[in-house]
Amino acid sequence: MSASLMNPAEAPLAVPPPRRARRIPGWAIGALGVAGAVVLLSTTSYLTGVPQLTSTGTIQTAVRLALPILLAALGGLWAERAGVVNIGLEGMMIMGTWGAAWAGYQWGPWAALVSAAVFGALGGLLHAIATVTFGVNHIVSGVAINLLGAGLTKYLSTLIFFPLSHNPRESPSVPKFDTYSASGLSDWLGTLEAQQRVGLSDVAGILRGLITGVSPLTMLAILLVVGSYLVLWRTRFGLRLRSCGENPVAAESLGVNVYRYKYLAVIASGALAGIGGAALVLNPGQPGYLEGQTNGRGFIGLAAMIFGNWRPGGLLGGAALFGYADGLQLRSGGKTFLALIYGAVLLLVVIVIWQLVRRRWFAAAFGILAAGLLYAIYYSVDEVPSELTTYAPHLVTLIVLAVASQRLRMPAADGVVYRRG
Amino acid sequence: MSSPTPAVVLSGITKRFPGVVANSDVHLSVQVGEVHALCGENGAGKSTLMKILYGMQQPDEGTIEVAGEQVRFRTPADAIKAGIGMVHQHFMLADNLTVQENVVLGAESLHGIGGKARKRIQELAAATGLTVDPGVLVERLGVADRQRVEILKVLYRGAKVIILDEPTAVLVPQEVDELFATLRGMQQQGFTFLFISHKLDEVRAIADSVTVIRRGTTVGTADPKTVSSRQLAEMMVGSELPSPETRESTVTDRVVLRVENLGLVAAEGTRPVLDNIDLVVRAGEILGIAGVEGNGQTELVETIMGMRKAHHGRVLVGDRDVTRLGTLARREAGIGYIPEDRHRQGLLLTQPLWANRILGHQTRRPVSKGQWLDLAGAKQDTARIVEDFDVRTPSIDVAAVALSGGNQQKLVVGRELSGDPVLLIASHPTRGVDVGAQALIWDEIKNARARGLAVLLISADLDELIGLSDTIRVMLRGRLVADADPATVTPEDLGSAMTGAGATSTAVAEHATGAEKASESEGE
Amino acid sequence: ACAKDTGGTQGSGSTNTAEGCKLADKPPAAAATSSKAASDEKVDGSALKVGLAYDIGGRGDASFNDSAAAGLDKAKADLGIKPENVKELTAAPNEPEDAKLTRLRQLASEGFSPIIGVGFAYAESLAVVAPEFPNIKFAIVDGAVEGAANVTPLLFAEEQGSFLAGVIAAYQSKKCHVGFVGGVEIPLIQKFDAGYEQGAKAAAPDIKIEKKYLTPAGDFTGFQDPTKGGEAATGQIESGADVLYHAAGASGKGVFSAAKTAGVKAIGVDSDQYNQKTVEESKDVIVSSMLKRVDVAVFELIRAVAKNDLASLPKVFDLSVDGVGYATSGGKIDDNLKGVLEGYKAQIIEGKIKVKSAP
Amino acid sequence: MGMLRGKLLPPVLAILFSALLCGIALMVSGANPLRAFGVMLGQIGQGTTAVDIINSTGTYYIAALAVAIGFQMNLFNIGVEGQYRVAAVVAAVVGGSIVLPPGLHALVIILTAAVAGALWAAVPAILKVTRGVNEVISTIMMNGLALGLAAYLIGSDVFGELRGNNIRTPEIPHSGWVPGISFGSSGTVFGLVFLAALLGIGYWVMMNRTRFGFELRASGESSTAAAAGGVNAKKMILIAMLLSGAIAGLVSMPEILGRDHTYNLNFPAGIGFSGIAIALLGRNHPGGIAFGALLWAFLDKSGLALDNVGVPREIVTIMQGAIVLSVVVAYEVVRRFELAAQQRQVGRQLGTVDAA
Ligand SMILES: Nc1ncnc2c1ncn2[C@@H]1O[C@H](COP(=O)(O)OP(=O)(O)OP(=O)(O)O)[C@@H](O)[C@H]1O
Ligand SMILES: Nc1ncnc2c1ncn2[C@@H]1O[C@H](COP(=O)(O)OP(=O)(O)OP(=O)(O)O)[C@@H](O)[C@H]1O
Ligand SMILES: [Mg+2]
Ligand SMILES: [Mg+2]
Repeated sequence: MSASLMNPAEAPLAVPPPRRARRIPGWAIGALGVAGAVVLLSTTSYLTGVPQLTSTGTIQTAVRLALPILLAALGGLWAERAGVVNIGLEGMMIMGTWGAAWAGYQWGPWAALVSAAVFGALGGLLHAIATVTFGVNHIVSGVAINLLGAGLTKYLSTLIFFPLSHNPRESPSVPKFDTYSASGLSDWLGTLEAQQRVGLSDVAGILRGLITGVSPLTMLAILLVVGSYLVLWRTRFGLRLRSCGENPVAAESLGVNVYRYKYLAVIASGALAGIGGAALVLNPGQPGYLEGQTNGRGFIGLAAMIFGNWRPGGLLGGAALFGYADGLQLRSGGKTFLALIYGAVLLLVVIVIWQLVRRRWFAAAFGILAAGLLYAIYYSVDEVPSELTTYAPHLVTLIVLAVASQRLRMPAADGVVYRRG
Repeated sequence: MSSPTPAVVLSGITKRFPGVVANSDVHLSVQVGEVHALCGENGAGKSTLMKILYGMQQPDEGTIEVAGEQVRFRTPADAIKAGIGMVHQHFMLADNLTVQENVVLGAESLHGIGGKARKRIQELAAATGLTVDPGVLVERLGVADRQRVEILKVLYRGAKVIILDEPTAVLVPQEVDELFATLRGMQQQGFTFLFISHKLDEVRAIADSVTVIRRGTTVGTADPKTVSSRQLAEMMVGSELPSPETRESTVTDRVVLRVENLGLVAAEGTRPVLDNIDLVVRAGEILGIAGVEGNGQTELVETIMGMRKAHHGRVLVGDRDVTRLGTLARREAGIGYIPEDRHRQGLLLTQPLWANRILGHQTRRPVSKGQWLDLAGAKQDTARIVEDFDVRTPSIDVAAVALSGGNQQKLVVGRELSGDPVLLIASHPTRGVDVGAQALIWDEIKNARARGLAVLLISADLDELIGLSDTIRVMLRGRLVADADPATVTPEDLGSAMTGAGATSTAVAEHATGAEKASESEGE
Repeated sequence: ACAKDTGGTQGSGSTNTAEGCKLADKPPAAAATSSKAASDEKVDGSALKVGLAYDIGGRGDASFNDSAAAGLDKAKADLGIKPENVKELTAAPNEPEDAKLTRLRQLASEGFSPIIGVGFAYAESLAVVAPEFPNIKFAIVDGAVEGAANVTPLLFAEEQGSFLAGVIAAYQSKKCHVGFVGGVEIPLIQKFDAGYEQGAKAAAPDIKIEKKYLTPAGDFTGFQDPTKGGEAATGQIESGADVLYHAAGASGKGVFSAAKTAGVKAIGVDSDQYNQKTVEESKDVIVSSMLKRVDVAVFELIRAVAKNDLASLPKVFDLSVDGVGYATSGGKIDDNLKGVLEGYKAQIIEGKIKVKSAP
Repeated sequence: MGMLRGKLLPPVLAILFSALLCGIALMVSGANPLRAFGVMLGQIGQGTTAVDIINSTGTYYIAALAVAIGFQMNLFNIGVEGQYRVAAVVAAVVGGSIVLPPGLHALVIILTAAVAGALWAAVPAILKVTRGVNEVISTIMMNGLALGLAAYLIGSDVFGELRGNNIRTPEIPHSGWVPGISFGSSGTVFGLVFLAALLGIGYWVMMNRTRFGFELRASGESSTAAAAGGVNAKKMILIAMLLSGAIAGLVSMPEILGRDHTYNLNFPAGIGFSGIAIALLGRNHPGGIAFGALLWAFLDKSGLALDNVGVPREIVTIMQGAIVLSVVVAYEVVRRFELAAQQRQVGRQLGTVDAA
């Protein structure tokens, strides 16, 4: 999928003037983005009078829903940074849910986590064998693994879970992690949030959502994001791994064992997707494994990763956006969602002003049109139909990709089958 | 001859690929501290031999000795440990990584990947004169800088024996001189070089000894001080040398291609890639464009072919304005196109030869009728090309990938000269093609010119350019900055003009306007 | 400052001081109950070959398939049906229509009669297969097939049962604010929704009701996603609802768990979920369940076939025949509330209250 | 001969390998694999299974063709799933609300489905061409949105009507039905199965005999070479995607016009994903795809019989996954082998290799 996506006309400039990498560091852009999002949400919340936009509960929901997506996306990151497209994340995630349930009901949540990682890694191993050793097209292998993952877990469930749960589609229930809160701070933020002060309460709500009722799984996921960044960008292992995704021939010529790094990366990718599956099983509210439980989250994870420009911070943002949009529609349905449309109008207005400043008339006109349309919707309906809100995360992803796709940069050799020699 | 222990001794190396014996019983001995050149036609097996020495490929037979000890390299890592480094024929750099990352990759255990590594790179750069900013992304570098990075990579690993596989192919003479100066300096410091080049003058200029390979075997060694280029070439080929010389002019005054004020911008707000290009090619004329790679030649060709959209300006074929037409329509208007990279742009590698004949002609007879393909016609015409252009292939049903590079290129040339084109755009038509095929391609281009074909020739091979062209224009930073007369110009003059060093000879006439603009743009 | 949440006194829902709804007048006490005619008469079913075609989930789904299975098991025990004369087949998720056709034909050609299609999904396929086998008795749970005389519909008045669930919710709510989580927005689930709302409003006219369907019609993942069920429930709880009723299949587990975490109450559906193993951990929040007695319907059908008296089956299994009802396991329904429920039940049976079947 | 072997060997090997794998899995779980496979084969002769297999083959075949058109130019249309759903709803709604003479009515419905499918595919196509959005992601997102759109369209206040506990679009009148070939108690083969066959022939002709097919394959083989050869990549993406969507739109037509005459809640899902697997299995070749679709349908339908012998039916899904994975591996291995053989042959005939 890589080469065919490139448009020859969009190939980079012949000889761009040598310039230092970037003036603004990535973390600053991230922080700026987060701050912007908070300002936007609290303004919207204030103008529409819908406090749910920034309430503790919404944020907690967003975190819980984002978690499996985040982990899947992280899995995608590892594979694709090493040059292997992993559309089999869904299948590996399914393997993970099964593994988590199988170990979890017997030995508890930590065992579930480990087992999920192992099961996911097995899926990754299979993908690696097919794509790295046999040079099979990555998408093709991924599709096959999705099929296999679903089939295998169904079969195993019938064999192993059925006698215990009397249901071939379900595992016995799995014990969960305890959750933790920074209690003093959380309470203080709670009072602040309850005062409904403009801006302040919104920030308090968001912060409180992030520090209240936190599962070790969430902490683990955050650690994995940070850890992935450090490993991939700050260690020799990571450098070698990334070089396999950028130019495997060069890497090989420098003594990097490309096959080995690809194997490791794809296996790690599977393990992360597996943990994503475990996050579903160990989520409060889930008794355990349930057939069809992943429900496309692996694919969404892949989208979040692309959305995040193949970077840990970016995919965190992608997963958060998806979790937030989904959480909002699940929790409070069409009315609150309408507020989000209002927020989109605000955002568009800002973008339009920016485009006007940069004298991009066409983009500005387009923005005005879109803003007008959205505002008309906001004005004319009092509840967004549920058929639309349910798939709002999909729509949001599509729109954001349409806007941002051209800024994205995938690893140069991503999806390209590499043969040694 | 060998008083001290040689740095490297290869003996009896044989390497077979499916269908080819790349090396058979090759012997090579390299002394410490010398620059040892390796010469041979395309496909003679030079790169393969070097890859074997570098551990990238395993020999089927034969032994390798480094500093007197027999070794077996299973991977490049083994070779690196033994002090061997290789700069490949094609750049082996990851564009999206920084110079530093590219250099330390695979050798992280030496100085880590952080500040210490950076310091070491800067030390090395200072010691050898290979200065380049370690923090910059490689994609932002030009070819010469990339070459430096490649050499730095090798040095960083502590290599004492350095293989340079056609390092000069993409450099202009001045850059070649710089490189050679660097090499000589390093030679003083005790480095040993294995140097591959098709440019025999260069070989004679830099090498201390020369080994010639033909059809996979060593045919002998020569002393570069005494041997002439012609003698060397004849050793390589085993016969007389062809030359690209064409003197008698066939230029008419019928304009076939007219490019007016053509501009191309890669992205809004950036420096234009092509700036106010004006040129005219007449029937029977070969117009050569000289320029350092990356100065817009590729973009110029692709804009004329309609693969890129011009920002402003016009392209006319005959009297017809084709500026708004797509590539196919331009081809139908009578443009033939030999792309610079036959593997990427010229051929459908896994398709049979006759399917490759259709590519680019899919709307025209004899390979199609309206919306339908005419397979019989395509096969028949492919057979004609194979015959006329001496494409060595067992049948027209084999996949293009099974042919050798020279034969692939002959097929492409034959295809592009089919269907009576009025204009041929030839981008590096003989790049990486051996002397035999090269001669045939030159002949075909000359014949077509004699029949009234207009040719726009882009080449990095200045001898080819000077030999074939009726007119030469020099391209620099997206502009045509100078004209040269092929009858009088020397490669060195052309090189100066190409690098913007200023004309040193009357044969190169700079455009006042162009030079002005060029200096303006420096201020931006 | 970081504390384990379970150790402390959590439960944001229980901190309110509200004293519940302003309730409507109680309905008159029900007359002495005389719900079912005693059917002690011995029926022999040993000659029957019974085939069951389950919907997705099959035996063990802890939901209506399981309930149907229970009815079959009871028939085996009470009517003497031989185990080798029983065949149960299950649908796969997202299967094409002809898989259902094949399943039914297979049962029919092997001579099973009655053959019961469990779930409305069998309606279309029965419409095709039943006419092909005019001598075989078919039945369909939750559906009806027009024009096929040999298909007995086993329909339920879910809205009536849900009405009582609504009453229970209104009486149990402290904040006079309740919630409903539906799995997929299809007519069947809308019946639960409609009855629940009407019941809650009847018991407490001022009550506020939160509603959420997890997915729209056609996307059946809404029955399979406890995570989403839990989050939807949490949202409703944080909006103020303190009694939640669900009709969301497996997603309902998430609803219970969310209720448990927040310390509010929940009402189960279809079977007596208080006694269900898969939701054991949160059973203490389940105050009641709306019972949909698929088991009764299946048993009664088999019995009627054995007696060769299909006409005796009720048109709709409603409150009057105890086809729907409520569960009292767990002891959260006190005698007062029980009296109220029986009162409403009597009114519905008498027809004084008409329960809507669509919102 | 060698060509034929290269085409037939891999799938045969893959099927044998997968059967072996599943046999082992069955043995581990205590079942008798031979008995299981025997039951599956025996099922073909039972009841309507044979006819069902043919009907399913038709449906799968159309879905796989839709996928294959995209695959030919490395365009991954994961969105067949959503395209056929949207097309089915729209076609059912249109078919149920217009009155036309027989034949023409059905034709209009079929065309509507094709257009609806193409329009749904146009969104990712346009996004890719104008904004460079990766089609894998956008089509996956479109699949979700298709569910929403379908749900909206069959809402009872839009086009849907209630029928018991089901919702469906208004029934298509008789004039819009496409009769099938009845085999009495063995079932009825949908008339539109022949549409699938026609599409297959059309596909073959298009790929091998037309300019468009050539350009499509050229784009798939090397987008850069195609561009230099005058193939407009954007146009190709757009056309290929629209064509793929149009064919995807036809996926459910045999069933809707031949049996259901309406779109309802029982609408089958997942055919698009099966289509991907089958296209891979058949190497995008119309004959190969036919074989793959038949195999898939056989596994699906006769797998139902596994319930009878107490073997978990899910083994069939494992088998399908294993077949796809092993078939692509086998193709890859054979392809490399053949390429090397060809290079060797060239070398031998040109005398560049010593007789050694
Ligand atoms: N990996 C390979 N597989 C098969 N054949 C190969 C492979 N690499 C090289 N060859 C063949 O081996 C022969 C020698 O190739 P090699 O690249 O060593 O030539 P060379 O002398 O470096 O030529 P050039 O001047 O073009 O660089 C050629 O005929 C080539 O076709
Ligand atoms: N990895 C490979 N696998 C198979 N064949 C290869 C490989 N690499 C090169 N070849 C073969 O080597 C020949 C040319 O390879 P090379 O990379 O040297 O290209 P070239 O420089 O264009 O050709 P040449 O040097 O022969 O003019 C081709 O015939 C090609 O089939
Ligand atoms: Mg070479
Ligand atoms: Mg070469």
